[in-house]
Formats: sequence, C-alpha cells, structure tokens
Amino acid sequence: MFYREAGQFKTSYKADQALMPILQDRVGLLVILAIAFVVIPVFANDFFLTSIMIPFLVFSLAAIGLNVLTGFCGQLSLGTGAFMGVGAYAAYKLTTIFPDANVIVMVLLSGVFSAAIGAIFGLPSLRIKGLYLAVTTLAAQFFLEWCFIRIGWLYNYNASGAIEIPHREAFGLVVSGAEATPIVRYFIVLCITAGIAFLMANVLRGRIGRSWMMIRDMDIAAELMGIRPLQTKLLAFAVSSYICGVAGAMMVFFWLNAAEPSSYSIALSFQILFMVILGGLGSLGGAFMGAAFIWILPVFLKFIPGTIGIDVAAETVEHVTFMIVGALIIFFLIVEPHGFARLWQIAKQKLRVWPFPY
Amino acid sequence: MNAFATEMSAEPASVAEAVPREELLRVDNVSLSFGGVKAITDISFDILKGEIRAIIGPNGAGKTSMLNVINGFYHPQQGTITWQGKERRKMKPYEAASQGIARTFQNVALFKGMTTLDNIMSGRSLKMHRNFFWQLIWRGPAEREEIEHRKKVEEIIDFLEIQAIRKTPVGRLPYGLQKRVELGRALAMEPDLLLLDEPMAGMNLEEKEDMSRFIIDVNQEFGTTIALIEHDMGVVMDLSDRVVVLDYGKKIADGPPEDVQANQNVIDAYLGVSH
Amino acid sequence: MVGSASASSHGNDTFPKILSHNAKVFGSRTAFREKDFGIWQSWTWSEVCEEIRAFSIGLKSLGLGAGDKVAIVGANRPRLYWAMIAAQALGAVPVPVYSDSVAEEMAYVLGHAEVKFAVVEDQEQVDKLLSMSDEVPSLTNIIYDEVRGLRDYDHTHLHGYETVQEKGRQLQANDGALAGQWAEGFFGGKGSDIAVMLYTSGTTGRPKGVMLSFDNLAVSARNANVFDHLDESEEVLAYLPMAWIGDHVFSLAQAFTAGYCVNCPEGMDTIDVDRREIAPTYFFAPPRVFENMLTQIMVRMEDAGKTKRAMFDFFMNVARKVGEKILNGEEVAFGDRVLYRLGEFLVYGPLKNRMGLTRMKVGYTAGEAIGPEIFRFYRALGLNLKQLYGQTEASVYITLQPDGEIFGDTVGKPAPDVELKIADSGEVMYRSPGVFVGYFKNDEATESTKTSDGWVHTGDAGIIAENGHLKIIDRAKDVGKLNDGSLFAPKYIENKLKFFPNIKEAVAFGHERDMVAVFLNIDLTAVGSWAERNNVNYASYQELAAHPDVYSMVESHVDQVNRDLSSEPMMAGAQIKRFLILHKELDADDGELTRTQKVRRSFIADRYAPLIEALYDGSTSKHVRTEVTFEDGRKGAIEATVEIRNMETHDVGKGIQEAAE
Amino acid sequence: MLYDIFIDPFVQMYDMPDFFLQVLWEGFVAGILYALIALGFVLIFKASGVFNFAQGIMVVFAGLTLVGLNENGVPAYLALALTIGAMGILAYGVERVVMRPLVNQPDIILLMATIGLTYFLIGFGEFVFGGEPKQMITEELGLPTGSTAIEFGDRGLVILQHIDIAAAVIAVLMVAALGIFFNKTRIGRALRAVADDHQAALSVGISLNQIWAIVWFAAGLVALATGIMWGARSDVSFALEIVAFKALPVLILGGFTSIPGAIVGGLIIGFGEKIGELYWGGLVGGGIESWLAYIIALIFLLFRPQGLFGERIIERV
Repeated sequence: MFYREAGQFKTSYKADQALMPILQDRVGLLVILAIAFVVIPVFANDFFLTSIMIPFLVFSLAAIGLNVLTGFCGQLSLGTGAFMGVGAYAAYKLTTIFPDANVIVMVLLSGVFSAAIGAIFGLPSLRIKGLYLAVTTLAAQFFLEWCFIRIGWLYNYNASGAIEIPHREAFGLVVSGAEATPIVRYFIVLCITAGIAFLMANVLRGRIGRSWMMIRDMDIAAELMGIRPLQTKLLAFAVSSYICGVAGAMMVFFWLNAAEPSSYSIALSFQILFMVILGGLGSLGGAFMGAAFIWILPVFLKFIPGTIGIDVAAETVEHVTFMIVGALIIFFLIVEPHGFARLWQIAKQKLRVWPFPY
Repeated sequence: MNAFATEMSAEPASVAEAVPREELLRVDNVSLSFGGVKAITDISFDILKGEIRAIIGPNGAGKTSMLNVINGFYHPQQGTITWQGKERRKMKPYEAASQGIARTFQNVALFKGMTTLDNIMSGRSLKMHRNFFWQLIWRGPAEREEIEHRKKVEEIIDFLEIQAIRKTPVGRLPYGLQKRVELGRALAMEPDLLLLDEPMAGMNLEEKEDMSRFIIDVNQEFGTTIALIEHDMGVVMDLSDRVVVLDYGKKIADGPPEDVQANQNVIDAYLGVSH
Repeated sequence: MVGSASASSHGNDTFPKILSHNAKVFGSRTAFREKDFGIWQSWTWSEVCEEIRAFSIGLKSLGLGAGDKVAIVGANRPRLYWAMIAAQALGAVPVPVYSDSVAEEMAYVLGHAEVKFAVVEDQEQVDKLLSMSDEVPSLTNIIYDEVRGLRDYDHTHLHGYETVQEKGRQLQANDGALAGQWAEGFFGGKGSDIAVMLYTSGTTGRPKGVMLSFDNLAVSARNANVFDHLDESEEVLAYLPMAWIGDHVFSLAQAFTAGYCVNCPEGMDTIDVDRREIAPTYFFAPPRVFENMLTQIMVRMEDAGKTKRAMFDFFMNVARKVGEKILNGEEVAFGDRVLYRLGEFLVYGPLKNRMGLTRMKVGYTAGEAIGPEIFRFYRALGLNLKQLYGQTEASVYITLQPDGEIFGDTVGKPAPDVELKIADSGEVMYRSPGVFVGYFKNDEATESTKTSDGWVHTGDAGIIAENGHLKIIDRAKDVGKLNDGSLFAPKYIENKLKFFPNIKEAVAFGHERDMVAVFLNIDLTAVGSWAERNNVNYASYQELAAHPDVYSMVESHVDQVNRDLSSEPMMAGAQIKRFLILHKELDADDGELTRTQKVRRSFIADRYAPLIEALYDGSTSKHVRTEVTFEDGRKGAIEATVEIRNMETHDVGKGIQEAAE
Repeated sequence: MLYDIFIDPFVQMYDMPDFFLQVLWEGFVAGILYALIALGFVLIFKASGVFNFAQGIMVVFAGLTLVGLNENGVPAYLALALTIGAMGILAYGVERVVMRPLVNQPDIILLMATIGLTYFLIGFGEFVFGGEPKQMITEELGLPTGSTAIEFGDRGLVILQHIDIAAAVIAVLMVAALGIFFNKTRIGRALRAVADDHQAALSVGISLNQIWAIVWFAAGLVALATGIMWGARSDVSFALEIVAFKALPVLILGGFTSIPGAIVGGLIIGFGEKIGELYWGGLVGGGIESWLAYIIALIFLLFRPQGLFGERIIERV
C-alpha cells in the first residue's frame, strides 16, 4: 500500500544492486536513522537510554555477529557469550596497558582478539557440522569462562574478580566510567552499531557474503565451485567473533561499567542465539528486531504489574517473565520459524502487491 | 538467381572431422572402492577438447562416482588422471574448480536461500578477488568488480532465457527451471570441462528439448567440452560425439553413439542379462 | 493548413532531419531505453544519432540506396527503430513486418514490397527469411541483431548489426567528411517522400502496402502532440507490433517530433513488470490489453480476504459514483471528495501502481470498441483514458476524445486538421494531412479507397451525434438486414456480448436470414476462475465450454444483451434468438482471427457451416469435427457435440421496465 | 613442569591407591549420572531426531516437583506417583504444543524450541516452587543414606555412599528396563521402527504423535530418576542445568542414538573429569572440571566425527 514502485527503474547495475533498491525502503531507513540520532536523544530520559536503548543496541550488534556465523554461514555457535567476554577483557586490558589511548579505539581493537580466538575455535568446523559443532563452541564457552575466573592477570588481580571500567575521556567528553552520561554512551554505541551494521551489509552482498551463504546452503556444491571451505568458515568465525567481541566490550564499557565472568556465561550465549533465531537467521534487520524483542519484552513485562496496580514480588515477575519468554519463543517458532525478518518480508510483500493478495 | 539459394546454408559447416582434437582429460586404470565395495574397477577413457562425451550405464554402474573422481571429490585408490597433458596429483574439489572443471548435480544442488541471480553470481566466485577490506567499503573496487561480473552473469541469463526469474529465490522455481539455473551457475565458471550429471532427469519432453538445445549451444557458442551422464538414450545418441558405457563399475563399451548402440554387451547390460 | 505554431516543423520535415535536430536540442536527454541484461540500457538523442549514422553509413557501404526497401522484422527493439531511420536517411523505405506472421504471409509481403535488405532480430527470423529466399528474389542482405546461434552461418550476405555499425564507424574514421556527406544526403529529402510502407493485415484479401510520406506522419504526430500537450518529458512503452501504424506513430513519429523517450521491454513475459518499472506517461493499448488487466485485477481480488474485498468493493463504488466527475472537473460533494481521496490512498493508487499507470497523463485505446464498463473502470480510477478512431491510411488519427468530453459510446471529435463526413451509404469518410499516398503497386485499390479530391473511405458505418462526436456502428459492408427488414449490425451485437468478462469472442449471423444467431467463445481465465471457485472440474476448454452451468451463465448474459437491444428502437429487431458456445477457441493459427485478433467472419462461416446450419434448422445439438493446428505446428482434429440454446426476445422498451423493477 | 604433567600424577596414583580408588568411584558415580541425562537425550533423539535441550531442566523440574509436593504435605510415595503423572502431562503437552506444530522444521528450529521449553520450565518451576535450593527427600523415599568404608589394610580406605550405590543399581535397572521395553514390547519395537524409518513406521500403522508422547514420557521418567539421585547427592536447584550440558560431550562420545554409547560415554567423561581435575587440575589453578569434558569431546570429534558407536559417514553428491 505504501509501496508505490511504478516509475522506479534502474539504468545501471550500481543502482540495481544498491542495498535498498526501492525508494520507500530508503525513506524508511532515513526515518529510522532520524529517530535514532535525533528524536531519541532529544526526548528520551536517562532510564530509557540506559536500560533500553544502550543494551538493545549492544545486543543487536552481538546478534549481527552471531548472525554472520549462524545465519549467513550456517555454523551453529553456543559460545557467543564467551567471545563477547574476550572482547570485554581484551578492551579492559588494552585500556590498562595504554591508559592514554582513546577508549573507543580500544573497544574497536578488542574485537581483533576475539576474532583470533574465534578463528581458533572455528578450526574444528572443517570436519564437524551442525550440533556437533555446537559442542566445540560449548568447549570454547566453558573454557574461556574458566579463563576469566582463573587468570588473574585478565582482571588485574582485583579482589572482586570483576573488571571495573576506568574513567576515560575522549573528544573532551567523559566516555567511560561511572561519570559518563547516558547520552554520550548512547551516541557511541549507536555509531559503532550502525557503522558495523552498514559495513556488514556491504560484505554480505558481495563475494564474501555469497561464499558464506554458499557454504550454508550446500557446502559440497560450494566446494566444487572453488570455495575453500576452511578459509571461508574461518573468516566467518573471525568476523563474527570480532563483532561479538566489540559488542562484549561495549556491553561493559558503555553499559554495565563492571562485569564478572558470569556476565558472559552460557546464558548470554543463549540470549543472543534467541535474538538471532527469533529475529530471523540470515537477516541483519532481523538481528535488530530479535534484540528488541528479547531485551525489551522482559523490561516491559516488569512494568506491567505496577502499571495495572497489582503488587507482585519482583521475583515472581522474573519467574513469570521467564515463562512468558519461553512460551513466546515456542509460539513464534511455530508461527514463523524464519523469524521476524520473514514476517516483515511477508508484510512488505503484502504491502507491495496491495490490494491484491499475491 | 537469388543470392541466398546457393551461398547460404543454415547448417553450420562441420569441422570436427577435419582437425584432430586435443586430449583434455584422460583417465587411466582408475579403481575406486568404499570400505571394500568396489564402485569403479579399472576404467580408462579420454575426453577430447570441444566434444560432448556421454557416460551411460544402468543404475549403480558407477557413473556419478566417475564424475566425482574427475572433479576431485573422491580419490581413486588406483590409476591416474591426466588433465590437460599433466598427470594430476591428489587434489581437493575446489582445486579442480580452479583448474576449470565445473559440474551440475543429479539432484539439483542450488543454493536454496539465494535468488537466481545470486546463484549464478556464485559461479563467478573464483574469478573475483577483491579482499575483505574492499568488500567492507564496497564503493570503488569491490563494487566495480561486482558490476563487471554481473554483466557476465546477465549474458548467461540472457543466453538461458531466464530473465523473468532473475530475482526469484530458486527454491520457488519449478524443477526444470532450477536445472537451467544450475547449468547457468556452472557456465558462470567459464569451465574448460563441464560435467553434467543427468541434466534432464525428471523433465518433461519440452523441457528436455530446451535443455538439449542449451547443451548444444553451450558446446558450439563457447566451445566448452562437456561430459554428461544421462539415462535417456535418445538424448544421448542425439547429443554426444562419443559414448562410454559403464556397467557394475566396469567399462563395457566406448565409441561413437551408433557403434555403442549396436554393441552386444551394451544391449545385454540394458536388458539386464546376468553376468 | 491550420497547424498551430508549435506543431509546425521549422523545416524538419523528415525523420532523419528531426533526428539531427533532436540531437542538437535534446542532446543529453534519454531518447531510447531497452531492458536488456537486467537493467534499462539507455541512449541519449545524440548517442542515438551517432548509432543511426554509423549503421546508416554501414548500410550504404553494403549497397543500400534511395528507393530500396528494407524489411524490419522482430520485437520492439531500439536497434530496429534506428534501422528505419538509418534506411530513411539513405532514401530507402523501411517496411516493418509482423514478426509472428506465418512464413507464407511474410513471404508474400516481402516479395510484394521487393525488399532488398532485411534487418531482423535473431536466428529465428534469419531462418525464416532464408527459408523464403525463393519467394523473395530481391533480397540480397540480411542483418541480424542477436548473434546467438548464427556464428556458424555463411556470412557472405548475412551481417551482424554491430558489424555493419563498426563498418560505418570505420568508414567515418577513415574519411572525416563522410558524416557531413551523410547528413547532406538526407537534407535534400522532402516531406512528400515516402517514409514508410505498412502492410495492413486486412480482414479479407491479400495485405496491402500503405505508403505514408514524411508529411503524413510528421504532421499527424505534431498535431497529436499539441492536442494532448505532449513534450520531451514523456515516457512511452513500445510493446505493440512494429508493423502496426499505432506503434509506428506512438513510438517513432510522435517520439521524434516531441523528443520523448521510448522504452522497449525485455520480453513479452516480463511486460507487466517492465510497464510498472517505467510507468509510462503516455500509454496506448488496444481494448484487449485493458480488458486483460481488468480481468486479472478481478480474478486476483476474488482470492483476497473478506475485509479487503469489502473495502475494495466499497471504494470501487465510490469511484464509479464520483471518480469520473472528479476527473472531468465537475462539482462533487465534499464528503465524496474525502472518500475518494481515502480510496485513492487505499485502492486506486495501489491499483494504478500495480498496473504501472501511476504517471499516465493520457492513455488511448483504439482498434476496436472498448466495453463501457471497462472504460469507465479506468476513468473512475482517475486515469485519463480516452478513445480514438483511426486507420493506417490516416496515419492513425481520424477522431479523438478531447479532455473532458468523454462518452463511452462515441469515439470523439475530428482530430486537428481532419475533415469528416458521412457518405450517403452511411460510410464514414475523412480528409486530412495524414492521408496516405497510395497502396504500393495497387492503383486499383488506391482509387477505390481514396477519391480524387482526397477523401478516404473508412469502410465503417457511423453517425455523427448531436454533440459532434462520431459514433461507429459497424463495418460498412457488414451491416446487413434480416429477412424481415430490421437492421442487423453484427459487430454491435458482438461487442455488447464481449463486454461480459466471461465472453471472449462472439460471431453474430443474421444477414438475409430470419433471425440473429451467435457463436460464442468463453474466456478461459474468467470462467476458469469461476469454475475453480464453484468446484467445477474441467480438463480442457472444450469440456468447460460444454458445461451446463456455463451455458446457463452465458444464457443470462445473452438475455441481458437482448434487453439492451430491445431498448434501442433501431436495434430491437435484431435480438439474439439462438446461440451456441463453440467447442474450441478461435485462433489466429487456424486463420479464424487476424493477427490483430479480429474475427474473420466469412472464414468462420465457411469453416463452421454445419453449425450455422444447425443454428437455423432448429436442432438442439450438433456433432462436429474440426481441424486444428497445435502450437507446435502439428495438425489434428477435435470432435464435439455442441449444444444450441433458444432465447426469449423482449418487446421494444419492455427490457428497460423489467430492469427497473 | 614436564615432570608435573607426565610423571608426578602417576606417582601419586601409585603412592595413594586408596585416594585413586576413591577418585575412580567418584568418577564412576558422576559418570552414571551423566549417562542417565544422556539417556534421556538419546531416547528422544532416536525417536524424533530432536535434540532435547530441555532434558537437563526436566531433571530439575522432576526433582523440584517431587520435593515441592512433599513440602506441601503430600506423602512421599504419593508425591512420587503424582510427579510421574506430572511428567506424563508434560510429555503430552510437549507433544501437542511443541512437537506436532513444528514437525518437519529444520533441526535448529526444533533445538530452539526445546531451549524455549527450558526457559518455560525454569520459569514455571520457580514460579510454583520458588527459586531456593531444596533438600531431596531421600529418606522419605526409602533410599539408603549411610555410607560404607572399605579398608585396604594399611594403605587407607575408600568410602562408598549408599545412595551412590543405589544410584548405580537404579541406573543399571533402568537401562535393563529400557532394553526390555525396546526389544520385547510392541510399543518398544514400534519406537525402534520409527527411529529407523518414519515412513515404514507409518505404514505399519503406528501414530507418530503417540510415539513422541511416549518417548517424552520415558525421558521424563529417566529425568525423575536422575533428579532423585542427583538431588540426593547435592541440592535440587537450577544450578543443575549447567551440569546437564555435560550430556553433550557424553553424546558426542557415545553417539546420539546409542543407549550403550550413552552409558560408556558417561563413564568416560565421569572418570576423565575427576581424574583430570584431581591430578592435573591443580597445575592450572583447578576448576578444569567445567570444561575438560568438552575438550575431551572436541579432540575425540576431530578423529572420529561419528562417535564411538556411530557408522562412518560417506558423503554423496
């Protein structure tokens, strides 16, 4: 209905291959960006930024990372939490070693470490597929978690065993540590997430993205067409882990301020995996939708009893939230196993052919 | 007297007989077994440049195994394979691809999550080289490369007459069209040798005729050497220059279609005479 | 001559001259687009000029000269349009030919026109031409656009389009003065020179070659441009046969004179998508196309959910009520205006978008009468669809509906510079600057069509209504009388029948007989969809056509037509007494329709003589056997027992009363 | 360093055989419990190809239900019976709500659904019975609680908890019962038929839906037994969930469809983990129990991707 495509024609491959060939999509994206960069900063309060927007963006980025690996390259991973942890600890160590360096650069750099470790744990993927591969990533999850606990050097031998983010300034603003304002944090997280999402959109539409999807859809055919399986999968592991690492570092630097090993436990891995599955495997937009659902729904549920005037123990709310999330996951899997991205696609298709049914 | 009646002939001049053809691939005494089960026993044959070579035989004769050996997916326990004059070492399938061997599969092996266009673009993977960082930036070299190859792919789409399904996800296409897309994907590799595993399986008569035409066109327009497995004897006899017949993993005949058709071993094999 | 200022030619009286003018004035504007290799390949006017020059010089080097005929065979492609101008620049005359006509027909046309060169689309056409080399002895060179499959052919007299162009470019490079000489060559040309020869397929007899001069085409085109305010910003879709005058004028003459952009679709199976992508601003289609689009809309809406369908029906009613009034600029209540706006957002806009008509400024339909319901449907959506009446011999335009004066049953007022009169016989006659020069090698026919003082017989019977609009009743020679003396206008009856979506074709008989009886063809799409919804199983057209429920449905349509006829005093005597549904679809391959899908009445009468006999001998069914040609060219026969039904007739005027009750 | 790794542990084993035996026993008991969880996985995987992530949580849920009912005044044996009933309802519910609508979906979707089920069961269990750890009602159920010390003369002694012995016995009985069920009963044979070939099973008139409900119920019973045993050794709490992940490496070793494989794999992991932790763990600061099992499985996978009892996979094109 909103899609009026008549008269939109392409006279070059450049235009035909654009990320969003349809005018209305481009307009839609601009509106979303305008909301993210202008409307929210102007109108949102600190609570909204800190409790909803920042974690939402961090998780979206992590979901993009996992989506690269699982959604686009078809390699199931249960170790996302640990890879995020590697980023967090690496960024923490980097800021300790280079106290004067720009903390944003350090956060971006930390992903390199998780990329390297991700690639190492990706090595078995050459021989191991599917659920079996999930076990190797579980090995990564538990091994790395153990490292975060046992290797004191990683957390500067703090008595608490946790990492605490130091006060750092950049561009004349406090960007990390307890004094950093939510709005500054928000902008940093927004820019990094949007930037990486854009770069990934580029990679995914080109040769490399295609080679990942070839491996995902039919690995034998891909190999017979000249795709080197090991390199391709390792690159996917590395890129995915880089993104997750950056997300993990942002999580502690711009959101939590402090993190324990348990922050990066298997529960986080599952949470991200849910976001990816519910959002839609193989869709960048889906990563955002999945993150919004999994993160914002519980926050929302927490406030329902209060707003309708029922006094319920916080614990109970948490339990009920678990139940509801679990049930909704099953519900959405039944309704649309391909996630919100597919639902959106279907809706978009309906809008494009409106008023016809097909 | 009009100019065309005498001087123009619609039939292409046949040059095949005049020039002796170069050998593209030779298989010598190849044997392959899986855990004691012999799939291929001591088979030798050759494929000449520019010809259409058919490999036929009853079910379980080892035809697909033979293709798998040729493109490096299986490694024979015995025998040698000579590719473009050089004896080939044990190699990975992707190396075979980079040496110019492309193939299609018995059960369509398209990338189901992608469109027709992307599937054929995937055939260009080996010829695209822009690294990860160019891909990140996209503008500039990566985009130029993509466009350059898109042009090539559009030519293939035009050639195979699949313009109308360019942006359709392949999973939604009918079987016959999927086969055509798969052929397009193999063509995008610009192979020296094109292996077709039952290109017409499961097609109706009209689709078979289309596919036959495309195979001949590929052979004539691009000069691609083709080795194909096919069950439909009529098709094989029409298309191929020479035919190898396998039965129970052994070669039982080799030669031009008409000779093979007359061969008693072949007739027995197809009628199921016991050994 | 009463041409308005902007319609004057400033000396640009031939298309090659107009081309070089456009290259100067509109140099960087897009002149042609073609969807090829997945995108719209575009050429500006200056690029087109260069392309044409190169090709033209190449043609010259191959021996093409003034007066030679060049056949153009193929689907709408920029290169084929350019080839026409390239030939004209050398003084040669292009002869576009229907590319899907059977070899025999094509051979006759090419032989009759004595073509020397042929520019064709692809291997299929090359093969076709090679196969008829004996019938066309004059043909010396064939130039093809698509190289595929032709590599191994003997190229002594066969050339690729690009090779010829390359040759032309080579020659220009070698001789700097050549381009200038080439231009001088056609600057000597006159407007009265023959521009093109178009063969009319004609309902009877051999095709005739209509010779049109540059003046005919250019003046008519300029007049039409002024009439509908068309300028260089228009976009048109070139998808109708190039051999047809409509396409020639819309996609070439008007495009060149106005300087607008012509878009060639990728292929016939992508036409809907291509139309949507381009969204033409000036659109022409025969009624059949509009009918098909409407049928598709209705069929697809049948599958929509309940609420959506209710919404669609509601807003379509709003549109029918006020849409046309708003389009005509009449007074409409505020509430209706708001509803219409809402409908525009929810229904009309999306519909126009799906059809690719969002940007359409003016649309025309002609060739046959369009169903008033269909016509009103498009107008109600806010599309400025109009009717025109024209002929090859008139360079299309005879009458046009001016904006705001749209009546469903008339075809408009005389086009600019056209004089119109009705002969004593009732035949419509006209005189205009677009009147053709003559039929090629057929003076006899020229004389019988065109009077010495320039009036042309249209062959159609019509009347000029009080408001000055022309109303066409039928072919002049087809209008006949029943034995009781009542007027029998078969086309008029047939059109009324065909306005029902379920009826695809109708053939009425009655001249010099006791009563009117008709053959019908059902529309397989519409009736098939109905059958699906009502769980009626059928395996073939034949089976569906013979289904009793289908018969009853069609019977109700026929009855409605009888009611309509009874309300018109002149036509009331010619109500349908008996009808049958044919067991096969009328098909051009069997010679039952012309290539432009018009019924060939006399041929059908011969072919189905036993059925006609049965219609008039009172029997209720008849067994027949019919030879048919299948798509792949094989011949076969189908047999069937066809049911015949009797109809009640209505008294004059009574129909209205009943309908009103 | 090399000495610490390659020689010292073995010297210790020799020097203190009682400790070594004690470690072996601990490993054996842990292995039995791993094997029991894995058994639940295998049952469901064999019949439906679903990798049931919720098996771990079903163990906790079963234990919680049992204890929770008892806490609310239901006598122990009645609580046991009611818990069995609850597992039946759960099995039926899962079959109706999860399995049936998701039939024919890709593996990963079914896996996700079982993770969703996990969340639901965690939330539901905590909602009903509260989140605090609970004591297993070992005595009330008539299970032994004491311990026996076996002496080796002057070379020390090994202490065996009676509940551990009971666990081993119950595990053996359960495997035996399952063996009989699969081989001797009509439904059991039907289950095997389903595992081999869904189409064939359908053609002999077995309803897939019934079968799924039955295997989920069987897996629920196994989970209940596991829950009782495990709960008797430590507390009943959701911390058990993490331990349940151990079933994965066990399955990798034993193969996803083999009951004997689950037992053998469970024991290997149990032994390996305890020995590794107590003799080598100290070298890197301890706690390697948390990941050793996965690393063992990973290394194993690289050499034998099909598991101990699986068949070699030949890839076909």
